[in-house]
Amino acid sequence: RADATLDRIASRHEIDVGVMIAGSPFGSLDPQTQQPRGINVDLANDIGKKLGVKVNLVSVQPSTRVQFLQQGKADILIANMEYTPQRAEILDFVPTPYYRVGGTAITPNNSGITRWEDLRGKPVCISQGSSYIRPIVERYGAVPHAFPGASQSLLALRGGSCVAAVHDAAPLLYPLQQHDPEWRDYRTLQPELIPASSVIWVRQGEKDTAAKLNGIVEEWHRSGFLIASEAKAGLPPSPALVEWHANLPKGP
Amino acid sequence: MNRIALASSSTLNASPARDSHTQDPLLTIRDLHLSYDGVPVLNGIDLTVKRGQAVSIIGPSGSGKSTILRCINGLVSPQRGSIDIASIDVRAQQSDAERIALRKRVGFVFQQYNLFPHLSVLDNLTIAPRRVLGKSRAEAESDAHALLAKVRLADKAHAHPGALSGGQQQRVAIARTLAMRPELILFDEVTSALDPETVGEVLNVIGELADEGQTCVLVTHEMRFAAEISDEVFFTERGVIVEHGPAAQLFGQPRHERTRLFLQRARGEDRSHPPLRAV
Amino acid sequence: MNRIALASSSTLNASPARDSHTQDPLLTIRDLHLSYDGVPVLNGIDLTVKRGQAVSIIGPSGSGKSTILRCINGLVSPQRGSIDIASIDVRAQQSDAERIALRKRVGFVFQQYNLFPHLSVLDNLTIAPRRVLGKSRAEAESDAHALLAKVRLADKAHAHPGALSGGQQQRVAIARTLAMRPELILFDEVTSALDPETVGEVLNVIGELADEGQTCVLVTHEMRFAAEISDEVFFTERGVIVEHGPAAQLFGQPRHERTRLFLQRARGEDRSHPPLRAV
Amino acid sequence: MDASLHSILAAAARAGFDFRFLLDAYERDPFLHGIVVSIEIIVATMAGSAIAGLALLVAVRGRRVWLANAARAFIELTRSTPTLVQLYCGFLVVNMLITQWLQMHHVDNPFKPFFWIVLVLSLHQGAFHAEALRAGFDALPAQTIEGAMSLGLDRRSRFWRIELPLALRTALPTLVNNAVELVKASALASAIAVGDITYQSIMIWTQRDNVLALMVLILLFYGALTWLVSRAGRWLERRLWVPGYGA
Amino acid sequence: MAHDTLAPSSVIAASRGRTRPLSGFASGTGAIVGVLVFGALLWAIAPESGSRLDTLRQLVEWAPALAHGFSLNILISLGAVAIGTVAGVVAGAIALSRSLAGRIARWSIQAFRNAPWLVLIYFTTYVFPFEFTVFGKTLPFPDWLKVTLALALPASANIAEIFRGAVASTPTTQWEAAQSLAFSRRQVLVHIVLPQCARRMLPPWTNVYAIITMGTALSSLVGIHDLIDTAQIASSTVARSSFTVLTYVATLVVFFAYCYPISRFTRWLERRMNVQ
Ligand SMILES: Nc1ncnc2c1ncn2[C@@H]1O[C@H](COP(=O)(O)OP(=O)(O)OP(=O)(O)O)[C@@H](O)[C@H]1O
Ligand SMILES: Nc1ncnc2c1ncn2[C@@H]1O[C@H](COP(=O)(O)OP(=O)(O)OP(=O)(O)O)[C@@H](O)[C@H]1O
Ligand SMILES: [Mg+2]
Ligand SMILES: [Mg+2]
Repeated sequence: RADATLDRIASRHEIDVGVMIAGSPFGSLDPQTQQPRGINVDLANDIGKKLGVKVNLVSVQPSTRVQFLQQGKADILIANMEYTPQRAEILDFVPTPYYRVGGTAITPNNSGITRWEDLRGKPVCISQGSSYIRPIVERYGAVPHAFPGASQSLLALRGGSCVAAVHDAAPLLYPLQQHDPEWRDYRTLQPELIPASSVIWVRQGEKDTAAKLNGIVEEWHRSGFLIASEAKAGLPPSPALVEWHANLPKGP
Repeated sequence: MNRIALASSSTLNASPARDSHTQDPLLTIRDLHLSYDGVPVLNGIDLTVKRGQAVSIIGPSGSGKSTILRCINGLVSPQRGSIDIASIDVRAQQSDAERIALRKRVGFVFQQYNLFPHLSVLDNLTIAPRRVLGKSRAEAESDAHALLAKVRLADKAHAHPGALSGGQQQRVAIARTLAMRPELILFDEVTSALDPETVGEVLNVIGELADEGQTCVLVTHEMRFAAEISDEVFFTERGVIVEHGPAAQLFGQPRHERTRLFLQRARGEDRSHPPLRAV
Repeated sequence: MNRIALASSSTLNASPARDSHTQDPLLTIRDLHLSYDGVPVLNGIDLTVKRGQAVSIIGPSGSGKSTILRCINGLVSPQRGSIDIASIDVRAQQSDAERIALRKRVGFVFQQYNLFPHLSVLDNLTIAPRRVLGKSRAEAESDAHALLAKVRLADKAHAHPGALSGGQQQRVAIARTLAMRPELILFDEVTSALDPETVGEVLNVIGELADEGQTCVLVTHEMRFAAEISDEVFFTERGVIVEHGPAAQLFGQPRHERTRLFLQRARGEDRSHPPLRAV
Repeated sequence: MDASLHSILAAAARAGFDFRFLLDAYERDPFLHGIVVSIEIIVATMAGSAIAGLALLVAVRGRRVWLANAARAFIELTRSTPTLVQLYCGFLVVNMLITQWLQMHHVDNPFKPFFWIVLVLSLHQGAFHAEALRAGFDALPAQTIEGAMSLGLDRRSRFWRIELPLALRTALPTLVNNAVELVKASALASAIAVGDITYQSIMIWTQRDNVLALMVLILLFYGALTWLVSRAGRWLERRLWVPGYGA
Repeated sequence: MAHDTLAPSSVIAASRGRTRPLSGFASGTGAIVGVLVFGALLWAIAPESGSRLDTLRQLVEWAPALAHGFSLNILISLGAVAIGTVAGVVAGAIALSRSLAGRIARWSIQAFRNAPWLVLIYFTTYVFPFEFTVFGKTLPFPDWLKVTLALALPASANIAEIFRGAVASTPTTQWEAAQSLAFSRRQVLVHIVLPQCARRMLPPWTNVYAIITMGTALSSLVGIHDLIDTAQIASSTVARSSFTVLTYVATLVVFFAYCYPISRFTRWLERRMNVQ
């Protein structure tokens, strides 16, 4: 017995995977071929391979991804979407996470901001629909300025519209701060904000799909596929992946 | 150019019955009342035109002359009274189809020509015969060429209206109306948009038509022309016919003070300046 | 209405020196040439107007009459020849300030009235005196009221031009020009946009001005009026003055064949139709 | 009272229109503030675009050729590129460069996103206003201008007393239309995180997924504003109407 | 009602006489030079962490992706205007009638004219299904098509207005003249009014096209990989300020290079129509 999503995948021999293509190592475009590339895309393709079906990539935005999944435009989401209890109320997910991210704030060295608490009352650049909006507002009293995407948000930070920008730490801000000479004079805040596990999301009630995918994700951890993908995308090795490779994660 | 001479050289409709006043009326208007948004414009018009007659309506600006013509053609609907054209009650013709049937019998020539600017002269003349009367292109075109010759514009068939002078455009408009072979033609101040030197061209054409026995109703400011061409002249003021009668009588011995005054004014400087001839 | 009677009742500028031809010329045009985009329009115009004279220019449409007036006022720049107004060389006035100085002395009344539609009649009359001559509002307004009375429109001071009839608008335009107290007024076919019944109103006003000794140049199609009012008449054709002379001579015994033909045509139906008087 | 409101909102939510955010001050207050911000943007831009339009017009019709050419080129550029791109170029690019330049002199950048949205929209709509006015000027009857010239009025008086009032009347329908466009374009503010009504709505619907409900509110809001603007335009048309001019 | 829709010659003379004869070529060149100089200036003062040559090379590398993005803009704009024209003329014709349908048409034309495009785009993206089934066949309803429809709505409303305006600006005397020749209402519309309207509608129509093309920039906000979205992805991927400046300026130039000739062409059409 399979649930609706699996039936659908099986009957069409296709799976529609929502991926976020925003120009990060997780999702970007190949300038030569104009095809999507990045970790999200690698994972989606591997799922297709393992299920033996064709993969259709559906490009999603933070502001559209939940709609698209619920509508059925995407069967699953591999879109930098961390587990939160609120999301778990409206969607189902694959219990084994494939990545672990927390937010961090990137801020100029001379901004005088060294702790999250320093953001109180200060403008902070962020993406529309980001899960970090609520914590920075409710915990730290920051004033969010939400842009359509991370690229506008970071440009706005450099334009002085905010004192800091809050985005995913490991996949986005750490590499920027470490490797990019333009961001040399910026620092990031610790500890990470609501570190949470990135999971693959499915529509509510699609337990069988989740179970099936769970096997694939576990296999990714065992085989070291995720660590390889991360390295291929040029990301620094994340401790969580190494740990999970040693013993499978317990779930978010 | 002498109009009479031209007219006699015409061959269509020989021996018109212009002065046989015994014929049946083609157009009868009785007690016509009309107001625009409550403003009365026509206040009881009575007017009869017999087949073959040429009738003029004169009167001051705003007295309702154009409105009478527009009622006859069904372009506006009067509130009271009757209009009969060849025993058809115009006011009863309410449907589109009935009005179209009526308009096939009644032509209208406007002060501003109103040619279709996007069509050549020839197409202006043939579009209605082809679309409305269902004539073939060949038939409509040979007809049109004959009419263009008649109004002395044979060489302008392929010009666009915008390329013609006012007088030429007005003659095309007359030919366009004639192409429908209407029983009755209404002319509304067809020369008042023309410059003085070209008025003659157009008046000559209309004069010829009248001589050939075409029934027509003319609204005009050209008193001399009206006097010469008309079997009967109606003088309107404030939506009523103040006076009517044969041209000679109305222009020669107007009965009403108001008519006298209007004719005097229309002659204009004749009274206050010495006549030009005498200079 | 008798123009002469009205004129004699006027009080401004008594005893005009209209027929003293010994006075110095106010306007002298010599060998004026002008072409628009290479198309020659004026081909050597010579014309003199003495102070206090009323001069008419007649001629067929397109012969350059309006263009002459526009040159005099500096609205267009001729390519050759000279124009002198009271010994000022018009063509040398190239700067804005110089042209404005010139235009204070020369008024222009247009065929299409050219009133300012967004200003009341009173403001139309006062705007130039206030902005150009620097008069106070009170002074300009009292002046304007006097002029409106003169053109018999005292009650229309607060109307907008669009609400007036053509004849009334034209009289406002004349008053507007008079408000600048110009030495010379140019009238360009001021009655040809008017309907026949209102032409008289405007001609009466101009006649009065001429009788009062206002120097004016008139372009007109009203031959009778030109004949009566003018000290001298110029006939233009294709940008040259074909003939000129006192009104009686030019209208009575035109010397040139072309003038004769034009006058004949202008009289129009007089020839092909029996004269109206005889009806 | 409160209970009935709750039950109405719950019913609406079941029908697919989830307005429950109105009960949560954390979301309701920013939304209401967004309405205020939208109106602020619109009012500021209307004033700004009027000034920009007039300035461009004067430059285009002025006697300095290089200025006229520059103004023309600016108008062409603004009219032929998307407002969103202009906004990004202004706010993301120019603003960033200004900030970096100011930082070298240890000065804070005083220009906020609100300033940029008002500036970009003002210049954009100003270019359209200038075009509308220019068309109005071109449609002025030559005779009216000659009438003014023949009375000896100088350039300045002609411009301010005769030509502008008349051109304004001709251009008014287009200007009002531009103002309606401006109201609509103000929604772009959300793209640079100015907290207008669209921005606040996006913030809410990315959390609550009640897009339909918010769309209805947004459409009502803009509908009401554009209706107001066109009413005001019609009132102005009536006020400026003079007999014999225009329909 | 103004009957003289064809500008009287005096008006043309006026514009000829008083506005400086700035040839289209001159101002166009001015605008192009302006864009390039402005762009070069921005780029010159933009901080550069690598070599500028390298930045240029990156742009060249991304050029095919950007071009692909822009082809989406063009596709969407063409689709929107094609749909909008058909729908607009139909709606405009219905709106002319006094019936209830006419009132509804007029009402919806106003509604779509007054709705912000951004909102319409979000609306169609979220509310329309991603696929639909006709006769048992499932057809996808891709995002770009939704955006096309979203832009077709205001396009059709604008074109309906243009159509209504063109019909209204056909002198009533043309209707009367045709009616007096015994034409039916439909015949007047088809043979007399429409041919005159089509000519009059052409310039504003090309204008709508240019405006819609610029409106396609908004599709980036719902994740269509159009020119602007691609530019954003490129600038995040390359992550260099000077490259960001360069891509945004390039975006500006591309739109300008496409829309400006259209607006010149519109101007030219307008002049031609006026002269005749
Ligand atoms: N469509 C209309 N709506 C309202 N009033 C109108 C309309 N058409 C004409 N009128 C008014 O009806 C009156 C008579 O107009 P009509 O055109 O019949 O006069 P006319 O005798 O032909 O005058 P003219 O010699 O100036 O053409 C005028 O006062 C006019 O203002
Ligand atoms: N601005 C212009 N550009 C080009 N040609 C012009 C211009 N103004 C007038 N013309 C031409 O100059 C010639 C003379 O025109 P003008 O207006 O002086 O004639 P007119 O004698 O006043 O005629 P009318 O009696 O018709 O007013 C005409 O052929 C006209 O077409
Ligand atoms: Mg009439
Ligand atoms: Mg003239």
